[in-house]
Amino acid sequence: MDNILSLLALSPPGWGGTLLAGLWASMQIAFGAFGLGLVIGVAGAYGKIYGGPVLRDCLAVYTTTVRALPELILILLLYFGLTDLVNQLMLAMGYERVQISGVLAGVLVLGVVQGAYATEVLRGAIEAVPPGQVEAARAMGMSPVMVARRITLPTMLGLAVPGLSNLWLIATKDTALLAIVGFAELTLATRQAANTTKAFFTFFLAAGAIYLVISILSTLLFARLERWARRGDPPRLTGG
Amino acid sequence: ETLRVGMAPEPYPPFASVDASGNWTGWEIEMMEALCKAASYECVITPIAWDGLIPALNAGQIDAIMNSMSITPERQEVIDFSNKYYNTPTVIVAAKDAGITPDQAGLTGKVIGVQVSTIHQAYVEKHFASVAAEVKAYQTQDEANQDLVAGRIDAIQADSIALDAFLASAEGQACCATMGAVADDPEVLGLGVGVGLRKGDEKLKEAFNKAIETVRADGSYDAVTAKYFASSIYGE
Amino acid sequence: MRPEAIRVTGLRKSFGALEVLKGVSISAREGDVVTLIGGSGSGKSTLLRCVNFLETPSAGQIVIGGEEVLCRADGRPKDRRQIERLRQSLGMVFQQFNLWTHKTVLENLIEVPVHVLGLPKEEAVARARHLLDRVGLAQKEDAYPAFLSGGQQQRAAIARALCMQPRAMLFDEPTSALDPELVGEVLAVIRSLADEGRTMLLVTHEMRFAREVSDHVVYLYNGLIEEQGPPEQLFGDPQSSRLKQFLKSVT
Amino acid sequence: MRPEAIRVTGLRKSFGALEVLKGVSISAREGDVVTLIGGSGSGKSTLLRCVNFLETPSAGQIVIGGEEVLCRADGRPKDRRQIERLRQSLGMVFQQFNLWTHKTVLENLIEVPVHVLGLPKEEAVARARHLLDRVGLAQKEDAYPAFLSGGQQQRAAIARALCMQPRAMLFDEPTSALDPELVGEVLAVIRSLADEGRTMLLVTHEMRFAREVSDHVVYLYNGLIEEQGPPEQLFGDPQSSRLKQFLKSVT
Amino acid sequence: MRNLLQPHRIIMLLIALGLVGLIVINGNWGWLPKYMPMILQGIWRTIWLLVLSIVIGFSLAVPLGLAQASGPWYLALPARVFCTVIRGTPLLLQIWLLYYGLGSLFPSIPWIRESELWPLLRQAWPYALVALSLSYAGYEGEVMRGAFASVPRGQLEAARAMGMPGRKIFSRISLPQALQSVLPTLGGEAVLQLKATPLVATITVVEIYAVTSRVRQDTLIVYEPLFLVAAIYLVLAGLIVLGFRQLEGRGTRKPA
Ligand SMILES: Nc1ncnc2c1ncn2[C@@H]1O[C@H](COP(=O)(O)OP(=O)(O)OP(=O)(O)O)[C@@H](O)[C@H]1O
Ligand SMILES: Nc1ncnc2c1ncn2[C@@H]1O[C@H](COP(=O)(O)OP(=O)(O)OP(=O)(O)O)[C@@H](O)[C@H]1O
Ligand SMILES: [Mg+2]
Ligand SMILES: [Mg+2]
Repeated sequence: MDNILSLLALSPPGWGGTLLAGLWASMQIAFGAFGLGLVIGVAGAYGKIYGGPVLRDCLAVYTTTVRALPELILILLLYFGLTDLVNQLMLAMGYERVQISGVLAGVLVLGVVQGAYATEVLRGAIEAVPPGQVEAARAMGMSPVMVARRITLPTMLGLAVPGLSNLWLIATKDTALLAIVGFAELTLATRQAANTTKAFFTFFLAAGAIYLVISILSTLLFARLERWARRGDPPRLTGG
Repeated sequence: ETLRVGMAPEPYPPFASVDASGNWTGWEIEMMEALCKAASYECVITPIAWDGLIPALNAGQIDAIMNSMSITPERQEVIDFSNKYYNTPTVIVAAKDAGITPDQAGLTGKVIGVQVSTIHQAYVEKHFASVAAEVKAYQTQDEANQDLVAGRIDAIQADSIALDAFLASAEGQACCATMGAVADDPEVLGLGVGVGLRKGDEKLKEAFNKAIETVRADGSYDAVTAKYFASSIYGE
Repeated sequence: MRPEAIRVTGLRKSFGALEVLKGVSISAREGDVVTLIGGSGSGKSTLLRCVNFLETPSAGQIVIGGEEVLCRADGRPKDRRQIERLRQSLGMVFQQFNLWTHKTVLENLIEVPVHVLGLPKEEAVARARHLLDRVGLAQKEDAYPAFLSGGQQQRAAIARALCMQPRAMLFDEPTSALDPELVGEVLAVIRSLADEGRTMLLVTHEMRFAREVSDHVVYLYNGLIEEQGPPEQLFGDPQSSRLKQFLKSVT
Repeated sequence: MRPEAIRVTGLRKSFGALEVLKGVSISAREGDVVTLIGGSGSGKSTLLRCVNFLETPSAGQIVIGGEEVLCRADGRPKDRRQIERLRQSLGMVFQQFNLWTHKTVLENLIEVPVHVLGLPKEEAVARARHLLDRVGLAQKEDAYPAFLSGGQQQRAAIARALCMQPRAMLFDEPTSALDPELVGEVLAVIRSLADEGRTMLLVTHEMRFAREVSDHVVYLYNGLIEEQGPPEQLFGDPQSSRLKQFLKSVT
Repeated sequence: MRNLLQPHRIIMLLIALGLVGLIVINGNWGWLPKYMPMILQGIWRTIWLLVLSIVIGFSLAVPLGLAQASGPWYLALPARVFCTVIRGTPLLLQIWLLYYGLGSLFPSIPWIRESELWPLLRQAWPYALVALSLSYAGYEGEVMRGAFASVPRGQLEAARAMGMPGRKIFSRISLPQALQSVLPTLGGEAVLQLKATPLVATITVVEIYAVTSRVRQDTLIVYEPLFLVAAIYLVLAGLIVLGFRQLEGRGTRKPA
């Protein structure tokens, strides 16, 4: 027991600090990716609903391929493939190589992945907003942007929250994939600790516990958000 | 001039690993510092997974790889190498009483574990796969060691030095022992470990080759080695 | 003579191959209560929705408060801004109320005044409270719409439309989604609006009510005006056999 | 004298602190059509739902076809089997139809006869086809409920209840979820059931219809029977001022 | 599919075909024949892992969902905990814990190597299958909970009102309706499960993704194997989607 505690101590030679630093890094990436995904998702959802046929088809290609491919393949293709392509172009044109930081690339790539899922979640939610809600707003002279901001988005929130909550949890876990670009997030920190100390069980369980806490906390937060978003929903019907 | 050197963040003691405070330690780290000093470069470690090292080098995200990467003909098709800076024998480790010998006869019907995409995997696939029951590829050497202890595999093949620490541990001592070195096959096992460089980066290649000679000559190579190993690991 | 609040001339509207309105002209002077009646599918809702451009007319001219709605050649509005501005002067009340479910009654009322018209919040709240009081919902300002009865929701929706201080009100069957017991309270509110001289364009199936409040009644049949006139004349002495038939079937 | 089909004595039902039924007794002999009327929230649905134990009464006695429902001290039924058996003798028709959406009309009808009552499938199908024919849905036996109009769904639901050959039918506002135009077809089916002498317990807002088909009308007010009697008496000469008020408001 | 022949779609198709053609012609595909057997084996392994884990996982998910939606607390609570833990921790950790965690216990129980089970415990695929199945069960248990809870009350009440016993209501009304309502979700989740299978490479189960990484490592060709595996996953995902659409289509009970 003492042994385990000293392994998990916050300051070196304990690895607790490293794990927490990894956690912090994971959270930053997850926040970034989730946020970017939301932005892409809102734009994508509106594009899918109101866009022209070309835009809609492009978005369909985007969401289906991105959701069908394992994230690892996407990261490899986008991170290495794209930077390689860009650099070859730059070199061909006589410029220096550009440097894209692994973290930025990670956020971008995971954000693009999250965006594909968010597009679908938000599209479903937006389409479920009763048309009368939007019509009432239009009939009173609101501009389309204002209708989206003040009516559609708040109304669909209650429906979108469960899907978004899942996406957030995926984001926190997908950061593990950034190990490939050498980013020291929680999973990698766990493996380093476990491999160095050989205390595999201890560290895997510790990481599992950390993830579980994150996930339970987020679930609670999202549940609160949902309750707030659904504050105007009718009381659940009883009787038949 | 700064140089971005790619290292896999998965620990590979005693060559390279990250300690609890996040510092890189190990023979290869100190050797890198010595080489860079000799070549007057400012070297910065860029962690990239083993999988991504060569793509990253070619994509220009790093300038050199110093991660115990053996010089093999296949790798030489896509990247260049400096001369070797170490070379160690390849051994088979198995349960003490298994009665395994490091050749085809001894490994017939056995399950062999190796680290994925290493020269050892290539060697085992080439020489033993036809007779062995199965060849299992692990992401890290540690995981292969774990499974040897658990008894899921009968033997592992790896770098003798990389296995020293394992064999010295309580677990390792309890279960396993070296069964000897495998027969050499330079085509697979390569010509030792060199610094991986982008193709055509002759300037850097020259600089590293010179630096390796320098550190060998001025005694700093031996000084670093003495901190980690009982004998020289440069190879003959 | 009072100025014209709404004038519609030669309005046509098709959905695909189906021509729903085949050239309808109506006009309402300020203070007029004009009622549209007609069978199901005759185009009453479509006409009302064209007036504030929730549907884009296929042809025809619409003039609101003397200002003509500018249209492109294909009938689509030229200037989105103009449409938005004109809509702000028309208070629309829907059959399904369409109160915003995520806002309380008070928030529903002040939404447009504050966020679109730029009224200071206190002023909007004061105005909203006054209106809620008037429609008998003073107690309910903090309730969410889902917790109100249908009649209360419709009264809140009327208050919401009034809160923009519109030039005219448009009602599309404001009572037909209500239980029979709740119809009365909504009709009472509309009647009081008529009494105070508000311009209103009203679609309703409540013939007795239409007769009572209207200045002018229009009977639509199959996308055309079959007959129109003052209520006493239209209900008391209908000319068209279709109108006679219709009046018989609904009473 | 015909035997008693349903008897309810001193029924009370509370939801939490709210007492919805405050001691109601009614009885229907075989072949009787008993109609419950009353304002919204007066407890009509609750009473009906108690009869076949969709709600557990807080107190009171329920006797179906001479068999008393056995209850524990806390009012919960003693014998689940008995409840299931008694329910099979009561055909319930809901306001919202509640046809099973994953089954065709025919499958809906034969579900309980085949899988609960153990009737051979061919026999059940024959019986179901006969009933569908009778309610005018012979063409629709392979349609899924979602493809039917409200009136057709309600008629299918009636046929489904009949297909169990129940001792009595319970209707809870069977037409109030329907568009006015579809009400007639459902009422016609119910009327024909009344004509053939089926026992029925009926909640409805259609006063004219109630007057026409009922043997006995019960007016509930606030969880109590305010007035009851034959329809001519209740509608023609109401005694209670509340009933008078109620009848005025709904016609 | 129906309107594939609109002009812009033709252009998009041409662009896609052009890209594919470019990759096929310009790429270095010399390695393909040599690795073909491994690739086929990898695909096969991916497929059976996927199908078996979905079947096992789903048969666990139904009771898990039911317990949470309408079970007594002593069933609902453990089910809830199971789903939370599975959903709350990365699958990679679960696989590791199961494989290496159990493995680290083996040396201290010597008789296990003599037992009947040893040939199974010694392999890696049983752990992979168990881990994947439990994971699927965890996620789908949650989905099924929602599905059971959202079967309209009236549907159940109608069944009760007609005297159906509880078990019959479950098997003939709730379950079919819940299944019908989750089919679209399940399709999406099956694609997610497909994407989760590469993780078993960490415990030496060589499925298609591991095969292509192997190719990449062996040949040091970076992109062509990635393109190949991407194409394979796209096809597999497409098959899953089509398969589920077929299932959904069979039970069209709603007006289009
Ligand atoms: N968005 C639409 N697309 C296609 N057809 C439509 C649309 N809106 C209305 N219609 C059709 O136009 C016709 C007139 O509809 P409208 O709603 O104006 O009738 P109404 O007079 O209001 O009838 P009701 O009394 O039933 O409300 C109907 O046949 C209807 O089906
Ligand atoms: N499950 C329940 N939980 C709490 N209260 C309930 C429940 N079911 C009914 N009530 C309340 O019981 C009262 C009577 O309801 P009931 O549905 O019996 O009325 P009703 O006479 O059928 O009215 P309506 O004509 O509106 O259908 C109402 O105040 C209702 O809110
Ligand atoms: Mg209308
Ligand atoms: Mg009721």
